[in-house]
Amino acid sequence: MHSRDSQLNNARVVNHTMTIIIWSVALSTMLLPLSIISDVFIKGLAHLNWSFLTEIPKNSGREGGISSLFISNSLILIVCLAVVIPIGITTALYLNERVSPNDKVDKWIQISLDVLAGVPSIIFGLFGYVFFCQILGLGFSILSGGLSLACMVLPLFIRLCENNLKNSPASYREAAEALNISHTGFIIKVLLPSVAEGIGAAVVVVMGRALAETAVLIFTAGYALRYPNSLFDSGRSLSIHIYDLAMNVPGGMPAASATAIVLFLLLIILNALVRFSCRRL
Amino acid sequence: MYKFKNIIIIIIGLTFCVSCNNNSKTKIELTGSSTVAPLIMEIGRRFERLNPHILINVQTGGSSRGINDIKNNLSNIGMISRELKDNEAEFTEHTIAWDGITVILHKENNVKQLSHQDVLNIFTGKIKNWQKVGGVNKKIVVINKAEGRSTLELFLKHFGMKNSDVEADIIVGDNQQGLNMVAGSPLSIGYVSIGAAIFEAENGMSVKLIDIDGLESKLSNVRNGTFPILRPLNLVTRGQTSKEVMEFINFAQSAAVSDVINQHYFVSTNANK
Amino acid sequence: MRTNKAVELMLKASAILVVMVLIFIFSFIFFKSLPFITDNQLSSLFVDDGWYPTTNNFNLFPIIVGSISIMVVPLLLSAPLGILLALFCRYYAPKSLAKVYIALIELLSGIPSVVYGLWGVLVLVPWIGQYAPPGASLLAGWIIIAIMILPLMVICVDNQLALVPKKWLSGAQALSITRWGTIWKIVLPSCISNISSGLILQTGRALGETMAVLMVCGNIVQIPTSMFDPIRTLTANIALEMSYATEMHVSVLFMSGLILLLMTSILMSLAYAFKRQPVE
Amino acid sequence: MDFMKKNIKTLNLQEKLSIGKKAATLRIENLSVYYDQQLAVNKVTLDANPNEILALVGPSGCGKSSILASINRMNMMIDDCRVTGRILINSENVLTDQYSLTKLRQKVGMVFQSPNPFPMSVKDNICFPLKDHGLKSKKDREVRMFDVLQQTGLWDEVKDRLNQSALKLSGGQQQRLCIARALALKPQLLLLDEPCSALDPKATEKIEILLQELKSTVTIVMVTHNLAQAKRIAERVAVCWSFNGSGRIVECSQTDIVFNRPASKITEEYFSGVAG
Repeated sequence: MHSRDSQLNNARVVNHTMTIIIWSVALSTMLLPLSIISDVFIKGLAHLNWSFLTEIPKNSGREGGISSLFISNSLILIVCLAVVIPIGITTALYLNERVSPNDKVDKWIQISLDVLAGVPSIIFGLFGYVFFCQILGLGFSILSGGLSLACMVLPLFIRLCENNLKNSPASYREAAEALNISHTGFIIKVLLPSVAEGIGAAVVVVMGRALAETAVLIFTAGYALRYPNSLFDSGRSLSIHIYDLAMNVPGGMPAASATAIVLFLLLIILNALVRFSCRRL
Repeated sequence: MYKFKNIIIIIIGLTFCVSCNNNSKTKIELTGSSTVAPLIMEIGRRFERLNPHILINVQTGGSSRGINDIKNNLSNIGMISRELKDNEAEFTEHTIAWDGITVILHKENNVKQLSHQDVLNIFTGKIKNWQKVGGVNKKIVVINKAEGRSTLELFLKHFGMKNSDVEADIIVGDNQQGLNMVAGSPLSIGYVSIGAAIFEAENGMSVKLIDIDGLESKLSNVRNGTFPILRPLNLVTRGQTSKEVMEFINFAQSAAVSDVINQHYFVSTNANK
Repeated sequence: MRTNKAVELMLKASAILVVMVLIFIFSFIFFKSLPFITDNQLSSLFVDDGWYPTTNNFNLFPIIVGSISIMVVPLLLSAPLGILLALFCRYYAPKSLAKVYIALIELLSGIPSVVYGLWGVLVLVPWIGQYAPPGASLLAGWIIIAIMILPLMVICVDNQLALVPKKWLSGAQALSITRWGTIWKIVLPSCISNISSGLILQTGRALGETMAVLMVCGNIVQIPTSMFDPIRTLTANIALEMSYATEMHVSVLFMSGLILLLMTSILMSLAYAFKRQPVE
Repeated sequence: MDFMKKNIKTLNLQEKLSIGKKAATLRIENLSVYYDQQLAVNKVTLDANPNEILALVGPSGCGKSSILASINRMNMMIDDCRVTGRILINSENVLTDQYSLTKLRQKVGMVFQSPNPFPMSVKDNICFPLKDHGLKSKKDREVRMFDVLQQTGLWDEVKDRLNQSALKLSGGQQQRLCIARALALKPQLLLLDEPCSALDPKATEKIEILLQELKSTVTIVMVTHNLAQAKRIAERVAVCWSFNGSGRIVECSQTDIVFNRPASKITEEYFSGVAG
């Protein structure tokens, strides 16, 4: 009997120590990234005031605000999402619903999507620079910036949507099959609503990736600081503003940190907004 | 599902109305060196206020991109921080300002000044310890610039070195990254545009400019041309240019913008005349 | 199910559009690097003495070694940490704390790499520089990449843990197996293969990191002998020189893009090898 | 709820009552089912008369669910499944390609083991399939919804929760909703795959009473492993047994014959465990 008891409390001891290890690791590893964020917050907070959000940048960004950048950045994001969401979801449906079951081709599509998701963003910048700016003649504009960004995040979005579609319960498909529901009706009324929350999360991930992107937009969307008055005008995104202030403009650090804080808050708000609206679908 | 649909309709409507009012303003596209871009952006803003019907779009990306974009006529004016090379004869250059290249050290580095030969030996690795040039007994950290940058070319030409001779510990891209790197390592030595260096030194960044052969690194020496390493900041065009483009170039060379040029710690051309 | 031709055509059309974009991008990279491939033999990538593009010596080998070495340690560092943090969120933290923790992790994964790079230059590099100048080094790259891919690792492991059937956990609880016993014996063995495939995919993303690496690694073209040696990765090389490159130099940079693609697909096939269907 | 009252008055009683055409007759002739070359059902012959409940009983793994799934070609969804033999509904063989899947699935409704309502409101769960099948007018759909909910005894329980999500209903209510959803398409044959195995006794009893009422309008084939249930509500019982991996029908006749004077020895042994 003795050995069994000791074996039992041995498991208890291991369990106890593991709990301590996991708790300490979880809290301590968060210290470093949080110290980075707080460092940025301290530097940027002094520079952050209401006028920072309402005025346009002055003296190449050192003073003034970033209001015009909100407009151009959101336009870039809208162009990107307007392309990525419809095409992403329909392609994910094509792959998941095995519309034309040709396994070899589908396998190759999935592999190339994964490889493309790993391609460094600077190559998408150059691709956009040559294809959208030169060949399609869109020049340095919000449109070519948004489209190149779309090419970059599309593979990631398709893979995320596909995983979500796979997790949709099989019982819905069985019921629809038995009731002889049309494939379109099944997709629109049953399949998509059941994975709406997952797709919402995918949209949030893609938006986060698009907002954090610098290399792509440098070559395509350009650097203009003023309000864009059409999609063919060049516009600067928040992350490029941070990059430019930090890398090219002497004395740009406080403004860069303030812009970084605004970008964080934007990420948090967008995250909550999309999650909330998809849950209520 | 219903709410989702009308959100999308609103967004599409918004983008459509924004994209269609492609107004009649003429646009001038400038691309090129990241040193010149901030200056031209400010000049462009002032020019737009005086000529509301013209839009000035400025993009950075480096001197060679400035040249390439004009070749593929993606832009009207190229910005380069160097003279035109001999194989770029098809372009015409218009100098708007002068900039010097100065050697910078960390603020606490007690070395006061260096000779031309000292700098050469440090960068080619012959001198490895600060003690040899009157500093503390520690290893020197050499910061060099990436291939293709005009600052690198001028620096090498002035000191008669080839890039392969330089034994660098860190290689940086833009000026600002060089400044940050020197400010971050007390034993480092690097070289950047004098304008950016003076601005940062005065705004509390722990960097200091060093005099070479007793010649002080300050703007007055750049202005009177005695500063050893000088480079023109050029606007470059190809073939005949439109009226608006010439208007902008003349404006950029005029005295009306010399305050902006001084604000960026460059030396405006008409000050020399 | 009754299929509707128009809708199927639409799905097929968008899939074809995506395939065209894929082909466009792959062929764009390939054609841009063609001048280099046809001009000198590929061996010059490894034979030339040093990387001095303006004088046409294109030895990329030290830079490739730089890219590989920058990726290995963060994988070994962030993978176990990622697993531990994901386990913490799912099995150890109370519900409210877990929600806040995951939200924080998602926020961290959204931070632009410029912010990490800046912190690196202003805080990390000087700190390392005190002990082993020059400061900007492979070690700095490891730390920055580890911090950047940790949130992604946690999210990917968390997704796998979500797939573990609930009935196994309640079964283990019924037999009053300790929490760690359940995790170690039941949860992890069932999804360890998918977790490792996910982790390798995330490392692929670290391979593509440009901005932060450019700022902290020193960008010296050399094969690192110690972790304090500065190195240059393929992505930093492209970012540093692409906008200043002329013809042949441009096509060599695209060649390095092609090499990056090759490395990513090797990682991808490694990840696919581990991937197994989750046990129902 | 007033719009419902308004519609009832305008509808003549007769039209409201006639739920679907005549109940179907089912005849299965030496049906064999192969899963990836593995024989699961071995030459089964079986028939179900109109307006009666046929119970398919037998131990798990004897292929009774495969037989049921072959009737409305549901096992077609499984990749490497092959079916031979004939299944005649109203003396038309449904296993041929000429017999369109649309026609088959309109004639044959199916209810699964665990309730699987769509992730929509209770009302949509019934109206959406009707709309999808082309029943254009909203009023007709609501009338038919009212009919089937009343018929399945759900109307009183859900009439003020029509727009709430169906997933919020109890297990028994969800299963009856699935039955109502199948009935809304006016099938002539209703297949149930162990409908009550996931439900509590009270909900099971409600379903059993409902099935007996439905006999008047539709033929029912039910797979169950609950022998007492088969004894209670089925007119005829088919006993299924597995012989080295493939299922065969051992006996099929009236309930009291099968339970009291079983012809085959296997049935006797299998039922001997039944407490009566």
